[in-house]
Amino acid sequence: MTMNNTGRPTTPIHGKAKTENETVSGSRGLLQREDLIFEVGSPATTGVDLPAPKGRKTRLGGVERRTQTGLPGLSEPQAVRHYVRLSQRNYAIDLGLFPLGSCTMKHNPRLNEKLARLPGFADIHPMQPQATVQGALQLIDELATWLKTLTGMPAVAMSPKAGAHGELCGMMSIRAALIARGESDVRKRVLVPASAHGTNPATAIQCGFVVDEIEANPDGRVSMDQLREKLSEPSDIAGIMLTNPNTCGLFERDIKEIADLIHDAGGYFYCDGANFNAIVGRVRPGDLGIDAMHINLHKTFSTPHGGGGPGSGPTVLSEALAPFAPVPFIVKDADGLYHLVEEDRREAEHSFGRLCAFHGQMGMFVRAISYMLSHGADGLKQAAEDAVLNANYIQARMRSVMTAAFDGYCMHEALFSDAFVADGIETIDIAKALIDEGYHPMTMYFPLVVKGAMLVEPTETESKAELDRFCDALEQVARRAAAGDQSLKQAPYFAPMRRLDETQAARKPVLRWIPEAPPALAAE
Amino acid sequence: MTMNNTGRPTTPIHGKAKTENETVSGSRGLLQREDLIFEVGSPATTGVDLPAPKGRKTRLGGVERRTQTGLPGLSEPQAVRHYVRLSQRNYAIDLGLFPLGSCTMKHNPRLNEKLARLPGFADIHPMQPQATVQGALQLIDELATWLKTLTGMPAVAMSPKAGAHGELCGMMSIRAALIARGESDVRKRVLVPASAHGTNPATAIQCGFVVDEIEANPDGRVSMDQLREKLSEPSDIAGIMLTNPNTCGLFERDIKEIADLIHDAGGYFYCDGANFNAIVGRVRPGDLGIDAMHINLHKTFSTPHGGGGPGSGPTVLSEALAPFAPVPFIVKDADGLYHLVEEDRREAEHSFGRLCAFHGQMGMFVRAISYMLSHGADGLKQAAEDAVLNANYIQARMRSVMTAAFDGYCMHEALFSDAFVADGIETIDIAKALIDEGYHPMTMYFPLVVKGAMLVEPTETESKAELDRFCDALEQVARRAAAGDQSLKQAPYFAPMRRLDETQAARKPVLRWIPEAPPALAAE
Amino acid sequence: MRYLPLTPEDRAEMLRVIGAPSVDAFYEDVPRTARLGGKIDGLPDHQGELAVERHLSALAARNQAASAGPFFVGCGAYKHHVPATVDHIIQRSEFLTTYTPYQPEVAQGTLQTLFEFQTQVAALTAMDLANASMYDGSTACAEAAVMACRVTKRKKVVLSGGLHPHYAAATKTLCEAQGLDVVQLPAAIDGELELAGAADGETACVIGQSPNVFGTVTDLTPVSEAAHNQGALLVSVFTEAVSLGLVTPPGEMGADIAVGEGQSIGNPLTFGGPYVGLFAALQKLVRQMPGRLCGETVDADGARGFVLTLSTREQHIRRDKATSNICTNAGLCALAFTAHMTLLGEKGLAQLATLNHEAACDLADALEAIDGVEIVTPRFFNEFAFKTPMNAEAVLAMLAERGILGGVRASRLLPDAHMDDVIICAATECTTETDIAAFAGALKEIV
Amino acid sequence: MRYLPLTPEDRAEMLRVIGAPSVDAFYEDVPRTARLGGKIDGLPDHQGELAVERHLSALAARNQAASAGPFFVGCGAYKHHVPATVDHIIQRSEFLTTYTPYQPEVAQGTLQTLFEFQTQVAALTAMDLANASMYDGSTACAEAAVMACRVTKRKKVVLSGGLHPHYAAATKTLCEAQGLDVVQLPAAIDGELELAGAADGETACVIGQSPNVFGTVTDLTPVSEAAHNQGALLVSVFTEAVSLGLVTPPGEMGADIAVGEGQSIGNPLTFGGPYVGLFAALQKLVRQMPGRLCGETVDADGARGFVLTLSTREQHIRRDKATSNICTNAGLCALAFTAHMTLLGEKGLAQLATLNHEAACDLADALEAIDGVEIVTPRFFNEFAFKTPMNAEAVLAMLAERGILGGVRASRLLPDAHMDDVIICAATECTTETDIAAFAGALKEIV
Ligand SMILES: Cc1ncc(COP(=O)(O)O)c(C=O)c1O
Ligand SMILES: Cc1ncc(COP(=O)(O)O)c(C=O)c1O
Repeated sequence: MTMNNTGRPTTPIHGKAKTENETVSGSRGLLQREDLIFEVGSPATTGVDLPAPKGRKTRLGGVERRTQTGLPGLSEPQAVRHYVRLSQRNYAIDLGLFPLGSCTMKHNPRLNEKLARLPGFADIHPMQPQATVQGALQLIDELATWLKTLTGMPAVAMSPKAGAHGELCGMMSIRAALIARGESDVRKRVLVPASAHGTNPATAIQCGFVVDEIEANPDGRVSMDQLREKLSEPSDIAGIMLTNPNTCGLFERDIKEIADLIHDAGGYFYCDGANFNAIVGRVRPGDLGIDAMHINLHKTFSTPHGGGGPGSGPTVLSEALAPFAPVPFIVKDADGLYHLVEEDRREAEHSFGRLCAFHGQMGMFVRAISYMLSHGADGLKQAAEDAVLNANYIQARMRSVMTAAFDGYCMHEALFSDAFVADGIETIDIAKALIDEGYHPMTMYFPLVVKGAMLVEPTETESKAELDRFCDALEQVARRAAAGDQSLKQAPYFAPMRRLDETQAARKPVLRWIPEAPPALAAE
Repeated sequence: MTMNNTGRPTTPIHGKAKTENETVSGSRGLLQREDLIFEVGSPATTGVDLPAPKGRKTRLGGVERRTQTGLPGLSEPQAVRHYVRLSQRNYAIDLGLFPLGSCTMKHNPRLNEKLARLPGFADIHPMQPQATVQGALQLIDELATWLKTLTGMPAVAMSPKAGAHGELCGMMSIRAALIARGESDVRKRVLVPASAHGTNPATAIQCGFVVDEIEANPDGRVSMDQLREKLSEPSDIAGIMLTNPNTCGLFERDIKEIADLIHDAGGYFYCDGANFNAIVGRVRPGDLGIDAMHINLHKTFSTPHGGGGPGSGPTVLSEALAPFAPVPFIVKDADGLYHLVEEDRREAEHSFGRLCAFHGQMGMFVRAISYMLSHGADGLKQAAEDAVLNANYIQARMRSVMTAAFDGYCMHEALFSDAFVADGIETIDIAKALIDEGYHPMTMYFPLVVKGAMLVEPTETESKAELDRFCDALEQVARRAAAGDQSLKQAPYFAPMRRLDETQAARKPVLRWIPEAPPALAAE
Repeated sequence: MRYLPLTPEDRAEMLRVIGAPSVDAFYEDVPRTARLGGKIDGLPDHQGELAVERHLSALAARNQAASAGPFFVGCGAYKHHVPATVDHIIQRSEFLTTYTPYQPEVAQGTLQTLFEFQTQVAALTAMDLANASMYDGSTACAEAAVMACRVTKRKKVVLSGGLHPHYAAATKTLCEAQGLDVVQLPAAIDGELELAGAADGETACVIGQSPNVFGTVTDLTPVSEAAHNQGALLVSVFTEAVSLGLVTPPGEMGADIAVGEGQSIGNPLTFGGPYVGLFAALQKLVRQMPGRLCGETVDADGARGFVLTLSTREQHIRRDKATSNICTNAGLCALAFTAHMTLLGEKGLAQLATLNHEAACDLADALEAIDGVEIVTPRFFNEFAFKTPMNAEAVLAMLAERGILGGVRASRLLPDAHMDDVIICAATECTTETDIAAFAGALKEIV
Repeated sequence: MRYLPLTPEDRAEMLRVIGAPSVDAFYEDVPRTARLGGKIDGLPDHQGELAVERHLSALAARNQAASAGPFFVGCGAYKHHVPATVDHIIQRSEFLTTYTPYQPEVAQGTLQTLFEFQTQVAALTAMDLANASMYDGSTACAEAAVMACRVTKRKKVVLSGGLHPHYAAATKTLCEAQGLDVVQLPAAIDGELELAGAADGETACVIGQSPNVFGTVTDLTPVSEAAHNQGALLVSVFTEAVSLGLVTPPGEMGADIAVGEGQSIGNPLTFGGPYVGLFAALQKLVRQMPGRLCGETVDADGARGFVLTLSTREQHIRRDKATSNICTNAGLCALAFTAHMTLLGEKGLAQLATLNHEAACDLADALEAIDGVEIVTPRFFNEFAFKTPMNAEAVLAMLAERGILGGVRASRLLPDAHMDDVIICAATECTTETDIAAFAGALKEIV
């Protein structure tokens, strides 16, 4: 999820707190200094040993590289150190609670990593004869069955490469359905709540729709009055994009009515499933009137986030949208063999086409099915309940010191506003102070409907002891914020780096290494 | 190698430098607090899922466990965090230069880790039919060939599990040879230089010999005069245990004469091969008159040290000792198949017997042969030369600020004494100050023949840049030590922990966790 | 359940603190009729590691691994050797289990490697700068097309006849949804230069590929000149990143945007994903680029550090004004790419590229020697197309029966191109002389 | 060479700084006649990863992996499932590439896990305390014998007829070298209690095993009582650590020293090594224990920390007065053990042990049903011996031809025991009903 949605990058107070007793090496105890590879290595060396080329005449027809890359090659010992040293400057789930709201940063089982590396999965080519990859096709089919069963939806498109790509898949399907109805030119308006994740409006636009924003109620849910009003003249309605549980961490209690209203208006219901983790096994989106929903395997089903991906966003579709699903998809034949439908013709004549090359994020599929089989139907439900329980526990423990954005229980994440914070202190100061306490901050300034929002999602893989330790730390930071403790403004103090200057980075962008950056490379 | 050989454990100056601004969580930035598993988990929980037992009646005949272990089971997320957090409190080769003299802490290639995990190596049983493990037997035979070729020795015993175990193997062979000569009761005296590693005298004793210590010359080598003198009455001489290159990092230039003298005296020459890395490809121990030598695969041939093992100590033997080699060993039959000789009879009638169960450290063998094949004859020689070059570079750069123990070039490690250090400052203070600079200290107080010894072994896998960075830091620490900078006495300041109290640990040993340690469990 | 730390006692105590009777209370907003009682049926209960491992290992065993025999399949994904070090690095907890680096003070590991990645991609493509990765090559291509339309404020995109058909399809999908016109030139083995004539005053960009899907390498300089004369951009595509070590890179051919697939460097085949999309452009286009950008800055102590920057292009700040809807990208695959590239360096990559080319040349020699077989790719790097006297699908099936994976039939990618007798095959540093001999021998028998 | 960072320029510059003409100068002390010119011959030059991987993979492919088919081999090493987490942990750079924790300020990771390991081993064996590991079970057994002699100042060691023959051999080797007398009782499937009668006034210790090499479990209490009456110690041995979850542990039988093999928990078979020796003893014997000990203390700030302690027992301090010559032990295997044990906990271990026992019982039922086959182990945990009407070696060979690894013939371990018709076989949680059926079916055909 997103940081500092106000679009106001941080500028630290400079030079105020220079760490004293510097070392000669630039390292400090176990924290190792590590420069850029361009400063460590040279283009003349390499960290691989390859047989010498034979020097036979080429068949390149002269289409050869003329310039040098100048890229350094580090010996293996240097390369290993480079990355191991840098890795220790990262926070990670394996180090502690990672309460980024809307990101579902849960434990990533190593069994899944191991299985994804079996040669039978990692070393097969997407275009080799289908008879030689029947196991892979079966695995995708099994995963699809799990997803359809858990969501209660009849169809699923497996190729989307992340959540936002799944949104694209869903909205493209809606577009195709509207085309089939001959209404695509008129039905261009998509309703998107103000609380929606940035990818929702962005996706609508990518698919050629126009975005019409709906406000939230004081209780953090869609304003039904406004919704009815916006649907009063429905002829141009393409549909709605709604997150449920929503980005305030609340279940849209009127969701069925919303679905009915949208359908009556001739539109379709896209549900952003990023928060599916809260309800797995407790309710099926298919029972709520949803037409399309993406599932972030890298959230709900624990495929590692990897510092920014890869993800995987299979998208379930209703009967109404299923015919328009993208290619490829897998069909099981009478003889029990599987085959891929790769072209939008015949079996896929209504398909809106292809979203990307090949068949989706196989590596993530293996991890996700391994996670599902390990949990089973019982474990997945328990996981959802524990995720919600953990969030409510944090909300309950923090209520007295922080301002809960809304009354009542939350789902998988607890949302707070900065109302309790003294003037001059901001949400970001609380975030940076948490870093000193050994925690990754929660999601800040999102959702936009709450001022100075702090969205805390612990997930189910935290023990009570870890939750208490986190709450104790957060509580004390919150008290300091309420008291206007100015030392917060310079936090963090104990991280590998002090607060970074995002304003300068954006003003004169330096986006690649150059011996010394000529002004030419700073964007105008 | 060994620390603080003076046997005088460190006692820190207590409470002098309490780190201020504590956190609530006990973590500091990325450095996570982590308690003992017994404080984190409970015996009622487990981090594994196993099928439920059928509850069938047992065939244990009542020989059942009556007491509880009380051992906690951590859920997988808790367990992963426990170890990942703790790991970040370790220094490692992958983080930086690890100059422990006599330990040869070189880069551990990940290729070797990968290959050692192939099911064909990691998932085979030592007692399954030999027809089903021909590849494993061939690998051991290939490794043996490399070792024999590199050392110029006719035989090698593969089963020793570490260097000291290899010493046991060599000295047992010598003992067996003496028995065969009917002289084992008289020939009990083994000459061991004062500079020898502790395992040498300890091994001699373990094999029922008596240790007779020889001094070193002022130039750091065996005193030939004293050697001759000790051999003047040779009837009780069993042999000599000599390290070469020796623990002062010097080549014993009289080694051939030493060998001749020992042999003339009717004894055998055991060479401690821990420092073989310095001479691989430049000289073969077999050409120096050596009868037995262990090779630390976990030093010279890069199998990871793993925080204290496992190691592997194959021991090469001369013609004179070969017949007495331990079982098992591998024989290649006419038909090209391999078989194991497991009993000390027939083919092995003179064998001194068995050192341990099964066939040696297969996991280390795979890593070592992978390392050898990767380097090849050319690379191994280059590695030895670079190791020696790196050590001499450090010696040259430090000469002006530290006291080199001896004149002239060194081999793979540079030895310094504490002569340059101001009164009140000790070798250990220099060591701890290096920790603040981001380095693991060198070997301290060893070898014993040099006062306040500091033994620095960089190995060949360090770049010049890393060496310079280390020398810059060491130089400045050395200057502070020479100037008597008292702040050194409280170092380290930046490590995960301040200086630890070894005296208290030894005075009232607490060797296991107990809810609160009853005095009963502190050793009298 | 081994992944769930809460004990029954914990749950009870927590409910007490919350003041909730049971977890059901948290689900009261769920419409009654939609609440599920009990477990979802049709799905098994939880299983231990051993059971899960057995099931998935059995599925894996039903696939033929590339390393298991002679292997020549390419067309956008390539079998290369990845140093063991790379996999060790990407499995580091601190890289594997962290999020997009939104909090730079505790994400310098990810950020510095991204900065190095961007620099490597820019240098390899000979472009000014690159972003922090896209999903894969095909989606990068689609994003490049719509970006070109934003930049030029035009609506027409022209695709060469040698552009990977999946890339073309993904581009069409996105463009058409945005009301942009896509012109697809007819499939052609050596037709990239036809793009030169295809650009007109309405054209936002022409998209050419080298090496193209048939393996043909082409100097696109004439195309960029023609395009630029019309005020259009050249988007230069590659699917085999290793080729950049030997073949003329986009920046040397006047490309305005270079996109490609990075799988070949650092990443396994994995049946098509996850891969890593490379996206590079000219400096002047930076504010129209999609995806994340990592930039250099300083911290409060004045120390050099890195942050995500120019995010006013992105969905999380600009929402419906964003340049793209991408959020999660291909972080860990980008790390694998940069780690492998850091080991290779210029020297290693050049050598690797040469080995690939020589293997392909040896393969071509061996296949050419078979009568009836004709190499139809005029200039190539490590991949080329050849004609067989028989139907390609049948040939590949017979090869597969012999344990040889002989390539991709053109008809699978281009059903309408009437190329039923064309096979596209690739060779890499993993291809041995024995593999080549086996392929040629078997093919000889078959045709 | 990829592992060597120095460039030719570096080497030249460094020689200049040193003031040496060439590296040859450093080798001047080597006797002229022994100096090698050029490379050592008979050995190949360096190779790339791919080549090395191909060679070793080919060797690996010539071994039959335990997981590849029905597998029942035991006798001191056991096929168990190790959670993937364990391997991830031991591959952490900070654990894998560090040394023995001599500098505690930067080794708390290793030290705290050792402290936890020692506590786990003590609790599992029901002894007061344990050391930080030995090479393996057999060397731990040998060290226990000589330690008992030091403690009692006696010279006689008695070995049971059920002690693993490799353990017995290793113990004899070490004892005899030190002039100690070893009495080996005749091989016996159910003879552990005969140790009771074997202890006399000269006896330093009696060494018994449960489960023993034939799988027989025995309550050694009568043995410890008899030994103690004679002033001798009981050394209680086990080779299957998982049995400690179900079978009477050494501490409950009056053992003074408990030694065993820890491979079963956390460590793969790896053809016999590296494994991890477990060594536990009574508190009063601590100063006579071999090997490293980790103890709790505080740092200068008063914070709890851990250090290696009581090192005055060890070779690096006491040299020829040391209790043992061991230096490097089995650190990483001990880490694997403690990590796996931390996942299991008491609950998981008990369940695992029960599954092992039940699998063995099922196997026994299936084999007993075959006429001519007789189970000769009276009481067992997960391993037992059975008689076949044919020569055991032949039977095992025929089973192997059918892809079944059926166990170990007693005659391989005890050539003189006239047990040519005895096979020792084990079952674990990895043994499936199909495996058992396959074994029984094949055996039925054979005999
Ligand atoms: C609510 C919501 N919707 C959509 C997304 C986009 O998913 P992805 O990052 O996988 O594209 C996210 C992820 O941050 C999200 O939190
Ligand atoms: C000189 C010397 N000899 C022997 C040994 C013992 O080797 P190991 O620790 O493998 O038993 C060492 C290891 O530290 C050593 O440095």
